[in-house]
Amino acid sequence: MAAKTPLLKAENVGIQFGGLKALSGATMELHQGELIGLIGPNGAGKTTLFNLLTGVYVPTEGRIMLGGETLNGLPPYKITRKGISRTFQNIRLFGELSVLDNVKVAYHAHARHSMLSSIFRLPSHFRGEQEMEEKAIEFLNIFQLDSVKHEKAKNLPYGQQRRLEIARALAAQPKVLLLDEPAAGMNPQETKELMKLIAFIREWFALTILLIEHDMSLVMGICERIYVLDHGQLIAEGTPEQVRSNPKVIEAYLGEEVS
Amino acid sequence: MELIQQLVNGVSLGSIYALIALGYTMVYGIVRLINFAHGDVFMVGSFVGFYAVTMLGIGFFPALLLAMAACAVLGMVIERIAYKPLRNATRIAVLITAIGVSLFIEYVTIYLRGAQPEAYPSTLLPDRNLKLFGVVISSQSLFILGTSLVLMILLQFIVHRTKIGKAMRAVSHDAEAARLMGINVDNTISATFAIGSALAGAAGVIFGIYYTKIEPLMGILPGLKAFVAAVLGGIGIIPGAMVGGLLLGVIESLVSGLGYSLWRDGVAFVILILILIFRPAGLFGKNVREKV
Amino acid sequence: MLNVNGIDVFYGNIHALKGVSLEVNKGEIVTLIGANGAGKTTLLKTISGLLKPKNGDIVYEGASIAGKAAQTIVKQGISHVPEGRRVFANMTVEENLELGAFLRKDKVGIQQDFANVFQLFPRLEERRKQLAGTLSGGEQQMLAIGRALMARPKLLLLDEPSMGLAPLLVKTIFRIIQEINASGTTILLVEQNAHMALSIADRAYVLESGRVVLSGTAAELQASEQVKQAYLGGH
Amino acid sequence: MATWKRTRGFWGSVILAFAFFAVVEWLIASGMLNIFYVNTLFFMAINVMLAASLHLIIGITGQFSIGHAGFFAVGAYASAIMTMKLQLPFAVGVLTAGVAAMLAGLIIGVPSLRLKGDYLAIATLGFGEIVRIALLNIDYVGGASGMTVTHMTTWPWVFACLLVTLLVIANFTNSTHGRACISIREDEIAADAMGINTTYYKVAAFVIGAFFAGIAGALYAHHFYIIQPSNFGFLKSFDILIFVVLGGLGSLSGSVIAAVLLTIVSTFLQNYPETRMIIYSLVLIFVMLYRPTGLMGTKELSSLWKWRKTEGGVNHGGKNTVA
Amino acid sequence: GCGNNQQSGGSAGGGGGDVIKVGANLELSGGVASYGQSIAEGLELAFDEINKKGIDGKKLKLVKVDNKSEAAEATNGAIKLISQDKVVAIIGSATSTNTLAQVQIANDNKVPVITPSGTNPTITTKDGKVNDFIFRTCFIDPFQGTVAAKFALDDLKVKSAAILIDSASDYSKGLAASFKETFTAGGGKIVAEEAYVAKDTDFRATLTRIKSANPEFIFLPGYYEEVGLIVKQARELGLNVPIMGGDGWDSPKLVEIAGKDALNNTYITNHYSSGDPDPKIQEFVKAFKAKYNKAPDAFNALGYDTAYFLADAIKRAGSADPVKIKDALAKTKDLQLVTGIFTINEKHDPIKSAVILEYKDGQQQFKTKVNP
Ligand SMILES: Nc1ncnc2c1ncn2[C@@H]1O[C@H](COP(=O)(O)OP(=O)(O)OP(=O)(O)O)[C@@H](O)[C@H]1O
Ligand SMILES: Nc1ncnc2c1ncn2[C@@H]1O[C@H](COP(=O)(O)OP(=O)(O)OP(=O)(O)O)[C@@H](O)[C@H]1O
Ligand SMILES: [Mg+2]
Ligand SMILES: [Mg+2]
Repeated sequence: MAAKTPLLKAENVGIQFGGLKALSGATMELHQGELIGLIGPNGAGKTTLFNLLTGVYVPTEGRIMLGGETLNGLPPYKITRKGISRTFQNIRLFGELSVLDNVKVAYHAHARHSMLSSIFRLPSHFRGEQEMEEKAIEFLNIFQLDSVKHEKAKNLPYGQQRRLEIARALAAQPKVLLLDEPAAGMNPQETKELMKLIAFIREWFALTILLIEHDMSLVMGICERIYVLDHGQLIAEGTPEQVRSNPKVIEAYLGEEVS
Repeated sequence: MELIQQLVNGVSLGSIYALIALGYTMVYGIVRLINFAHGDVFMVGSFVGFYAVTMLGIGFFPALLLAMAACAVLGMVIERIAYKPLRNATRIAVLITAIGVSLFIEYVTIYLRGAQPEAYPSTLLPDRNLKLFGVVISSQSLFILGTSLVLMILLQFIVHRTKIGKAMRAVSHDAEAARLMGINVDNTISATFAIGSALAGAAGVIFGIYYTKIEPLMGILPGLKAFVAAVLGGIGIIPGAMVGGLLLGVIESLVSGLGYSLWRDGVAFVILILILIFRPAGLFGKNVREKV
Repeated sequence: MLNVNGIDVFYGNIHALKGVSLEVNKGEIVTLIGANGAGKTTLLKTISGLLKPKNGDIVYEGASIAGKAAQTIVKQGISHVPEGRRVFANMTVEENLELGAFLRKDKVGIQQDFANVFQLFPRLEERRKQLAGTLSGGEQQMLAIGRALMARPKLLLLDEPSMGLAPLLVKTIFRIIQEINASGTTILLVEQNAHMALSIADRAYVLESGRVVLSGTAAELQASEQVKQAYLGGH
Repeated sequence: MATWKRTRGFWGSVILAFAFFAVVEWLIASGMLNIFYVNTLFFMAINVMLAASLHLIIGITGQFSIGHAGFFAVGAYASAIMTMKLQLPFAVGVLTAGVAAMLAGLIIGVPSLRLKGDYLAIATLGFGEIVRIALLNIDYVGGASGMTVTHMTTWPWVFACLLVTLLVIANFTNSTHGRACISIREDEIAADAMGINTTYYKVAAFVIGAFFAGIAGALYAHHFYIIQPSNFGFLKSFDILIFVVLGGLGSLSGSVIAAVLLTIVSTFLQNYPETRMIIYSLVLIFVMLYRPTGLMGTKELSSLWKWRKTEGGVNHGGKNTVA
Repeated sequence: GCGNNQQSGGSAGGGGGDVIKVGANLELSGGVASYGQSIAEGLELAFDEINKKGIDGKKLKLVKVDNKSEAAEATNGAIKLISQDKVVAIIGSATSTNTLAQVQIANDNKVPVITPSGTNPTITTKDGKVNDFIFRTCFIDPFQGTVAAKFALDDLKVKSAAILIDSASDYSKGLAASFKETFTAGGGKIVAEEAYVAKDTDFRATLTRIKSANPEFIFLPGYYEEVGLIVKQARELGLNVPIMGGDGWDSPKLVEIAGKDALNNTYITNHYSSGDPDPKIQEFVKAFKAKYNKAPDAFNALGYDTAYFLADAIKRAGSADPVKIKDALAKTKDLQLVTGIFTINEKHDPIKSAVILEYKDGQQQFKTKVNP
C-alpha cells in the first residue's frame, strides 16, 4: 500500500493565528480507499487541519496535494470540485432550504444546465433539474431521509441533521470525504448505526475517508489508521492498536487504557 | 495656512459627527441594531433644549441635562414599543421598524410645529474666536472636541470596565446565555438605549448651539454620517466612532477646500468603500474570521 | 430541594414536555437521559427560567419558581450550563468567567473561585485573554462549565457537558462533576453518554418524547434491559 | 409530455398575464380607466420591478444591499440620454438602461466579495450616494436640476418589462442557480464548501438585480417627465428595501404584493397630506410588529395554492418554494 | 401648518355647485418641506380672506396634496388633483423641478398651474415656446441678479466678487449667472465661484477657500436656511466684506440664525419689505401674525399672493372653466399684491419692481427701489 502514490497528501502544513501556532509541520498521507481517523485533545488543531485541507484557511507553511496537484491557495469551492468534501463540527446546513434542496446544492457543481437555459426554461434546464432531483433522492434514500425530503433542514431532529450533512457532502461527489465529529451528540445506539453507515458509503462510493471523532468506540472500531494531534503537532500515527498503547497518546488524550 | 485652517475646520466638523456617532455606535454595538431613529432622537434633543431655553428660560447646563433626560426616556420608549417585540426577529426587520420610527418622529414633529427651522439663541454659550497665526479656531469647536473626547473615554469606560457594560456586551453576544448569568436582559437593553439616546440628546443641544439652526429633518444627514463614521471605525468600537467621525470631517473639509465641495460626500463615500475593501471590519474592527 | 410537578411546556404548537415530574434531593447527582429531541434541554431551560411552563409547578427549596425570571432563579442558587456551550464569543475567557459571577458582590470569594476554575481547567488560564469564540469546541465547553461555577451555585444544571470532548477530558469533567458534587453542590445532569452519567449518578430519569418513562436509582437503570437496548448500545 | 406537466403552472400564469394585459389595454383604449388609475398602475409596476430586483439580491442571495436607488438612477439617466440627447428610440433607451445598470452592478458586486452584513450595507449605500452625487455634478445631464424627459412609457412597455422581470427572476430562483444563491444566504462557508462559486453567484445576483432596476429606471424616467438626482437618494433605496422586507425576505410574491399594497397605500394617503407620512410610518411599524417575517414570510403564493390543490395527493409542493 | 380644512370632497366637479376647487401640489414632507409648508400657510390665510367675501357668491376650496419633495410624486399629485378632485387650477410646487413634473399633465388636461416660487425659466417658456397653462408668481431670475450687480458696482463700488451658489437650485444658478454677466460687463472681476448643497450646515471649508481669494464682495443667492449659516460662519472666519443675496433671504429666521451682528453689511434684492409702510403689506403682516403667531417670510408672501393672483383671474374669467381662468391669468395687469404690483408678460412671467434692502442690527432698511 505504501508503494502507491497517496491520494491526498499534506506536507509539513501549518498555520498561525496571530501568535498562536494552531498547527505546524503536519504531514499525512491518505491512500485511495482508506478510512483514517484523526484524534487529539480539544484544541489540538484537528478542525484546523480540515479547514486547511478544504481551503477555508490558507496554510502559512507546507503544501497540500491531491493526486499530484497542489491545492494551496485554491478557494474552497474549487477544492471541493477537485474532490474533497466535508462536514462541519457544528452543523452548517442551509436551514431554510428543504432537505432535498440541501443535497441538490451540493450536486450543483455537476449540473450541466447553464443559467441562461434556466432563465429561458430551455429543455436542458428540465433535463438537468430532473437529473439533479433523481440523484439527490438517491442520496437521501441511502441516508433514510427520503421521508422528510420536503422538510426544512432546520426543523429536522439533530440526528437527522447530522446524517443530512453527510448526505450533502457526498452529493458533491468527492474522492475524499472529511467528517468532523460525525457522532457528536449521538447516543451509543445511534453511534453504532452511524458506524455501519460510514462503512457502507465507503464501499458503495469507493471513498477515502478522514474522520475526526472523540468517541473511541467509533474511531477504534472502524478506522484502519489513526493520526494523533496534540498542540498542533502530530504525535503519533498507526493502527488503532498501536495508537491505543502509545504512551504519548495515553498521556495527552486517552487517559488510561480504554476498552 | 489655508491647509491648516481646513484641517481645523475638518476637525470641528468631525467632532460633531463623532459626538453623534458615539451614541450611535454604542447602541449599534450592543443591540446590533442599525438605529436609524438615532438621528431623530438627536433632533428631538435639539428641540427640547431649544424650548427649554426659550420657554423655560433656563441656562445651558440645565437645558443640556433636560434634553439628555428627555432623550433617554424617548430612547427607552422607542425600544420598548418598536424594538423589544422584535427581539427574535431578523435584524433587517428591526431596521424597517427603525426607519418607521424615524419617519414617525420626523413627521410628528413637523405636524406639531411645522417644518420651518428654529434658531438657537446665540447668547447661550458665548463664542470667542481664537486666532493663532492667522488660523481661526472657535472656542465652541474646541469645546465640542473636548466634549466628545470626554464622552468617548466615559463610554469606553462604561462598556469595558463597569458591570453594566459587561452585561451589555454579554447581552449583545447571546441574550439567552446572558440571562443564565443572572443578567436582566430587558433592563440592560433599556440602559443601553437610555445612554445612547442621552448622548444623542446632548449632541442635539450642542449642535444647536454651534450651528444655530435646527429643524425637524436635521437628524437625517448627521444620522447617516454617524452611521458611516461608526462603520468606518468598526461597528460597536467606541474610539472607532470618534476616529471615524473626525476622519470623515477632515476628508469633507479637504475636499471642499480643494474646490470640489459638490463632490464632498461622494469622495467621502469613495474613501469609505476603499477603506472597507482593505479593512473589511472598519479601521479598528478586528476582522475575526468566523471559526468553522 | 427541587420538585418538578407535572409541567407542560410548549413551543408554539409543539408540545415538548408532557406532564413531566421529577425531584432532586439535596446533595444528589441526578441524571436525565433520553434520545435526541426527547425534551431534556427543554426541561432544564424551564427550570432555569428561560421557558415558562404552561401547567404544573416547579418548587425549589420550598418556594415555587415556575415562570420566574431567569435572574431571580440564578440568584437563588441555580446555575445552568447550556447546551452548545453558548460562551460569549467576542469576550475574553476572563470576561466570560467574570460574567458568571455577575450577581455576586464578594470580591474575595470571586478571586478564589477564579483560582478554583483555573485549577480545574488549566487550559483556560493559558487562554485567559483569548476571545472565547476562537477557542476550540472542547475549550469552549470547559469555559461554559467554569463560568457556571463562578456563580457558586447550590444546584447546577448541566446540559450535555461531555459533548465534543476528548476522552481524557470527558473523564476529567465527570471527575470534576463528582468533585463539585462532593463539595456540596447538587447536580442535575443531562447526558447522551448514559454510561458515564449513570456511573456517577445517584438516581436517574429516562425521558422519551416529552414524558418520563423510567426512573430509579442509577444502578437499577444500568441493569435495566430497556435502557441497555436503547441508550447503552445494547451490550 | 412530462415537460408540459412541469411547466403547466408556468404557462398558465403567462396566459393569465396576457389576458390581464388585454383587459387593461382595452380599458385604457376605451377611456374607462382614467389617467389617475393608469398612472397608479404604472407606478405600481415600476415599484414591483424594483422590489423584485432587490429581492434577488437581498431576499435570495442574502447580500444586504441598501443602495438600490443607485441602479435605478443609472437606468433612468442612461435611457434618458439615449432618447433625449441622442434621439434614439425608446427601445434602445430601455436596453441601454438595463446594460448600464448591469455594469454598475458588476462594480458594486466587487466590494460584496469582501464585505459582509452591515459593512456591505454601508458600502452599497455609499455606492448609491456616489451615483447620485456624480449625476449632480455632470452638467450634461442637467446637474441638480435634472433632465426633462418626454413621456414614452406605455402600457405595452410596462407590461412587457414587468413580465420579463418577474419571469426571469422566478425562473432563475427556481433552478439550481437560484438554489446556489440561497445557499449563500443561508451559510456562505458551507455553500463554498459544497462547491458553489460564491463569488460568481453574488456578483450574478447584483448584475441581474441591477439590470432590472435599470429597466425600471427607464420606465420611470419616461413616465414622470423629469428626473433629478435628488429623487434617487438613500431614502429611495429604503423605500425599495421596505417593499422587500415587508413582503417577506425571500419571497418573490411577497415583494410583489408589498410593492403593490404600499403603492396603493401611498396613493390613498395623498388625501391626507398633513398626516401622510405619519400614517405611512405607523403602517411600517405595525406590519413589522405583527408580522416580523413580512407579509408572506418566506412562502410563495404559488406554494400556498399548490399545497391546497395537492392536499391528500402526492406532495410536490416543496418544488417551487423559494426558500 | 396643521390646517384642518380636509373635508371629504363629495361634489362632482371643481366648477359645480358653489365651491370652486383649487389644488395645491406642495412639498409638505421630504427635503424641502419647510418651503412647501410656508407656501401652504400663505395660501390658507389668503383663502380664508377671499372666502369671507366669496367670488361671485362662490367659495374657493383648497385641496392639498403632498408631493414629498419628489418629482414623481408631484406628477402623481397633479394627476390626482386633475382627474379625481377635478380642480380648476393647481398652485405649486415650491421647487422648479416639481413644477416641471406637472407641465405636461397641465397642458394635456388644460388645467392652469401656478408656481409660487419655481424660478427656472423653462417652466413657463421652453425653447422659445410658451407653456400655455403654466404661470408663476415669483420673480424670474435675471432681473434680481442684474440689480444686485449694478448695486455692487455703483453703490458699493467693489471691483472683485465671489459667488457662492446653491447647486441644487435653478433659482440660485439663474441669479448668479445674471449677476456675473452684469458684474463683469461693468468691469468687475469674479475671483471665486463656489457652490454648496442645500441642507448643508457646515460651510467653513468653502468659506475658507473664498477668503483666500480675497474678494471685496460676496454674492450669495440662496435660501435663508443656508444663507443664515453661511453669513454667520463667514463672519466667524473673518470674512467681513459685504454680502448680498436675493429674495430667498427674506425671512425673520434669517436674523435669528445668522445673528444681528453678522448680518450687518449685507444686502438683498426683494419684491417688498415687510417693514414697508404700504398698507397692503402691513395688513398682510398683521393678519399673518394674528393667524400664525409669527412674522411672514418670502414663501408665506408668495403663497399668499398666488392665491390672490388666481382669485383675481377667476373673478375676471367669470367662470370656473380652467381654460377661461388660464386666459384671465395671462391677462393679469397692474395687480397690486404684497410682493409688488405685477403684470404678466407674454412669457407668463410676472414683471414686478424690486427693492434693495440693507440689514442693520437685524432690521431691514430700505435702500432703493428699482423698476424693471
Ligand atoms: N480563527 C481562529 N482564530 C484564532 N484561533 C483559532 C482559530 N481557529 C482555531 N484557533 C485555535 O486553534 C486551536 C485549534 O483549534 P481546532 O478547532 O482545530 O481544535 P480541534 O482539534 O478541532 O478541537 P476540538 O476537538 O475541541 O474540536 C485552538 O486552540 C483554537 O483556539
Ligand atoms: N425553539 C424551538 N422551537 C420549536 N420546537 C423546539 C424548539 N426547541 C426544541 N424544540 C422541540 O422540542 C422537542 C424537545 O427538544 P429538546 O431540545 O428539549 O430535546 P433534547 O432532549 O434536549 O435533545 P438533544 O439530545 O438533541 O439535545 C424537540 O421535538 C424539538 O424539536
Ligand atoms: Mg474541532
Ligand atoms: Mg438537548
